[in-house]
Order: sequence, then structure tokens, then C-alpha cells
Amino acid sequence: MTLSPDAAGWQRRTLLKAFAGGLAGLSLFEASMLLPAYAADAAQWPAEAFKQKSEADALKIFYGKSAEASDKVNLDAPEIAENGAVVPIAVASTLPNVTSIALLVLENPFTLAAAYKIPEGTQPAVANRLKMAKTTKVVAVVESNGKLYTATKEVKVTVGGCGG
Amino acid sequence: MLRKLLLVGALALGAAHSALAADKVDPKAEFKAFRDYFVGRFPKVPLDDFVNGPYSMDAGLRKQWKAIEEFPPYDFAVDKGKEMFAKPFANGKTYGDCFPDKGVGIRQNYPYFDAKSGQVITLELALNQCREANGEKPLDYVKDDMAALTAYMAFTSRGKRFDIKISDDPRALAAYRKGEEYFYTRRGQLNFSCASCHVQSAGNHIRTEVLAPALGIMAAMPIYRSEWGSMGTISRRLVTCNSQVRAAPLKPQDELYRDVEYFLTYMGNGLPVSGPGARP
Amino acid sequence: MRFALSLGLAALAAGLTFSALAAPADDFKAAYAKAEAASKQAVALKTQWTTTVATLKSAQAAASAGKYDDAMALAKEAQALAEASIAQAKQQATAWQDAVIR
Amino acid sequence: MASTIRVRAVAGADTTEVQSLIQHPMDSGFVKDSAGQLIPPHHIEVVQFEHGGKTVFTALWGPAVSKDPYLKFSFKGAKKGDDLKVSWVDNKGASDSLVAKIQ
Repeated sequence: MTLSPDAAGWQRRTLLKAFAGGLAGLSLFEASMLLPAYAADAAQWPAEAFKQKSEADALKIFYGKSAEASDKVNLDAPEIAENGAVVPIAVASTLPNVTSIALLVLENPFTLAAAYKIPEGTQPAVANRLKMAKTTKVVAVVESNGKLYTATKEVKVTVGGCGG
Repeated sequence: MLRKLLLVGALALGAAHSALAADKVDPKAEFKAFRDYFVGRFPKVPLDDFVNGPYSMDAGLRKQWKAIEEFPPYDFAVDKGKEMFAKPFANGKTYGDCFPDKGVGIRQNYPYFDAKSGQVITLELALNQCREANGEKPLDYVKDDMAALTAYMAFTSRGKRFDIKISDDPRALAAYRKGEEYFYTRRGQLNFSCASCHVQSAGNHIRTEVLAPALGIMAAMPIYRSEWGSMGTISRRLVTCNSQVRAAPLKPQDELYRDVEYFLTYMGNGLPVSGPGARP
Repeated sequence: MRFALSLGLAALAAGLTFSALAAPADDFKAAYAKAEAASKQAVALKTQWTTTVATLKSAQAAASAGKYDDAMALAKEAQALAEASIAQAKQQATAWQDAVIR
Repeated sequence: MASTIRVRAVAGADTTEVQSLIQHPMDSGFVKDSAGQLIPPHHIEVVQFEHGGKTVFTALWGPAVSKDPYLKFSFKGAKKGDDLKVSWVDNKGASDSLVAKIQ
């Protein structure tokens, strides 16, 4: 967002904030009423996969198979990270029947950074922000029709995301 | 004894020097020269864009910033500040009661020179003065609650243009001059001044960081820095600037810090408030 | 210095009595006091360096650990740092004006 | 206290774009505190988004996701005024949830 000479943008944002504020008041009540029905289930967290230290092992444990590079996986990552603590990363794909997207940061202590389940009706695209300890290859993995496809990009990091 | 003599001598020297300098202070001319310098050096940067600091100078950084601004991490601070503003003190008064327009949309007028107390009043100082006047304990100046309050106040002032006044009061001129002196004085073992980084080296890279230009540098405050993983106030920024050049920082809101804020914000007059900001 | 050293050696030969150790401790104290005085002056001039503070601290720590050679060297370094910072402030008292954008 | 969850969900012609920001330290387990002690890992493990009784998006996160994590995705089949339910749980068992109205 730039500055507010763009009055419409400003107004939209202010409204959004007011809206978010209103919701915040509701949330506790709503939470106590509805929590059991839709609480995120920790049991589905793949602990073993998040412990792996290489691309091959992470893919093997998480998916049980290996992957091939594809130009239908689009990985948007900065060439030079402004700060390794917060690196915006986006993945999108034109592949059919995508069921999941995973992000691997190869030089991090643990390779698998995040994984997303994409049910039918949800677009095969996600944006998030990741930590990177040092200059590293980032691999986006897209699961399409049961097969894995990847795109890889190097991100230069000189201010690491794992320092003090 | 010798030490005392040296000290007195040095202080006298300093005093004589600023008195001498104060005679020829011309803030208006200096303001014009300051702005012309940056506009001349970065002809492709639109004037109002200087308030976006390093992001006005580097396309790669700007793209990451835009992504972060889609849902900026300072949102939490703005909301917290808003809540704090709404919540009365024990005596029933609120922060709003201490400020013109209930504290909404006034960031661009700070800091100002207060003729009554003869000193520069920054927004951070005014907030703690407000608390103390209402029987509350002052807040830590560098982060958390103070950052939340100033984030909210800046947010309600976005787009308003800075309008810092240096009156003809010789004390205001002296404060301006002291701030200017602080800005240009080299210090710390690295022998850097504020200007070494933010004037002479503005736009250059230190590792992957791009040094922000001094023009408009106060407009984005307070900031969420990824490096800190949290919000920081102007006080925090000045303290870290000092320690980065290995100079022992002054106390937050030390008179000199307030003077340098006065000088620098005046140099950015006419530029829009962009705070709270997100920075690497 | 050489005198202190030979005294130290003599003490070593004599089997390291407590009073023999007092000499390096006193030397250190004197050196530290000088460094501290310079450091205080730097603070008063608002020109203190963080490295001066850190070096003074290391000097104290070395002395507490009985490493007087290290402690002496650190105290002297701290004094040199403090004096350099004061010299910097004096030089900058007028030099800053050359940097002003005009 | 305000919720730890911020959501903006905007219905477009075909899909609804969802952006969220969650207040969480996301400690990696590799960073030391000021006393030199390692800060133990503390991170969100699962974030779930539901619409119309169906999970539309699930995030599985390790400690390499940034502090105050951000997400953006889009899904089909929602309209303005619908509820979007968001919930998270972290490795210490803490959790939060929120119902947002799609705009």
C-alpha cells in the first residue's frame, strides 16, 4: 500500500479495520460456542516430515515419492531477501487437479517450511512469508494428479532469519 | 582536578561554539538546500516517495515491501494503540484529552517547540507527559505500548503533510541548531555521523540493506523492523543508530535526541505522514 | 614495568605469597582508575563509545580472575579508546559544519 | 483482548480472496535470548479455513514460517456475507479461532 493520495484505498482500509475490530469483539464468544466444530486439528501435523534435512528425505517422508521440475509451477521469490526473517514467497500453478503445495528451504536446519492442502474448488496458489537462515535454494512443490512437480529459485540472504 | 578543568574547558568551548553558530541559523535556507540535495541526487524518485525510505531506491526491495504491506505486521500495533486510546485512565480521562483534535490526525505537527517549557516536545514525550499528568506511570519509550500509541496516531494522520515550525524564538533556533549539530557530528568508534549514512551514503547498500535517505526519514515512524521482529519508536531508532556505530546511546528522549528529531522532521516538511512503516 | 616483572618473578621464586601479588593488583587499580576517569569524561561530553564500556568491563573481569597481565592491557586499551573518543568530540565540535548541506 | 487473527476475505466474480495475519512468535528453536539461552520452538502447526461446513484450506507450518505469519489464497463458491471460519493450533496446544464475514 502506498500513501493516501489514493483516498479510496485509505477509506477501504479504514473500513476494513473497523470491520476487523468489530469481529474481534465477537471472537471469544463465537470461539467458545463453535470451537469444537471447526478447531484446527493438530493431529494432522506431519511431525516427521518437518524434521527432515534434505529435499529428497522431506519429499519421501511427506509424500512418499520424488518430484520432477516443471515450468507449470510458478515460484515468486525475491532474488535478494531484504531480511531473512521475513521473505515473501508466492507459488501458483497451471497444473490440473492440484491437491497440495509445499515449500522447502534447502539451507534451513529443517528443509520443509510449510505445506498447504488444496481441496477441490480452491485455487492452486498461495502466498506466505518464510524465514531463511542464509542464501538458499527455495523449492516449490505442487502435487497434481498424484504426481509431484517443482520449481526452484535461489534467494540471496545476508541478514539471516535465524540470528538474534 | 585536571579532569575537572578539562571538562569545564570543553563545555565552555561547546557553549561558546553553539552561541556563535546560533547567530547565523537560517532554517528556511537550509531546508531548501537539504531538499534540493536529495531531489537532485535521486531525480527519478517522486518527492512524496522519499517517505518510503529504502523502498524508494530499490525495485527488488520495493516488491517485497508491497507484499508485506498487503497485510502489514504493524496492524496489530495500530489496533492496540486504538484500544489504548479508547480506554480511560484511572481518573476517567483519556489520551485524547491531552491532545488537539482528540489526538486524531495530528502526527504531522510533532515535534514542536514549546515556548512555555523552552524545549522540544515530541509525540513520545507528550504521550508520557499526558500519562503523568493523569497519575499514570510513564511508558518505556522504545517499543510495545509507546510504539502502539504512536502507530495509531500516525495511522490516523496518514497523508497529512508535515508542518513543523521553527519560530523566531532564539531558544527554538538553538534547539534546531543543536539537532543539526547532532545530525552532522561524527561519533562512535566507527566515526560515523547520522549524515554519513543517511546523506552521503543514502541509497547505498550495506550488505542487502539500502540506507534510507534522511529526507522524510521521520515520516514512517514508528516502524516494524523485520530485524527486530517488533515495532520500534523514534527513540528506538536513534538508540540503535548510535549503537550501530559503536557510540554509547543517550537516554531515550534525551534533549539532544529530541533536538535531532526536531531538525530532521523540519527538513521533511511538506512530505506526507506514512507511518507506521514496515522496514527490513 | 620491568621492575614489576622482576618483582613478580622473585615472588614466584619465593613461592607466591599474598603480599607479592598485591603489586600487580595495585598497578591494575591505578591503570583502571585512569581509564575510568577518561571514560567518565567521555560520558560527560556525550561522546562515549560502546567499546570503551565493554573493554573496561573485560579489564575488571580479567583482574577478578587474577589475570593481571591481560587486565593491565585491557585497562590501557580502554583508556586509549576513551581518549580517542574525547579527541573525536573535540575535533567534531567545529568540523561538523563542513558536512552540512548548503 | 483482541483476537490473534486478522482476516480479510473479499468475494470477487469467480473466487473469494482470503488474506490472514496471525499474531504468533513462531520461535524457531534456533534463536538465543539475551541471556544466551536457546528459546524453545513455539510455532503454529495447523491453520484451517472453513466455509459452508467444508475445509477450503489447510496450512501445515514448521518453525521456518515467519513471525506473525501471513497467508493468501483463493477459493470458489462463496459469496459476500458468508461466514469464513479460521482456527489455528500451535505446538504447545494453544489455539484461537475467529469467524469472519466475507465482503
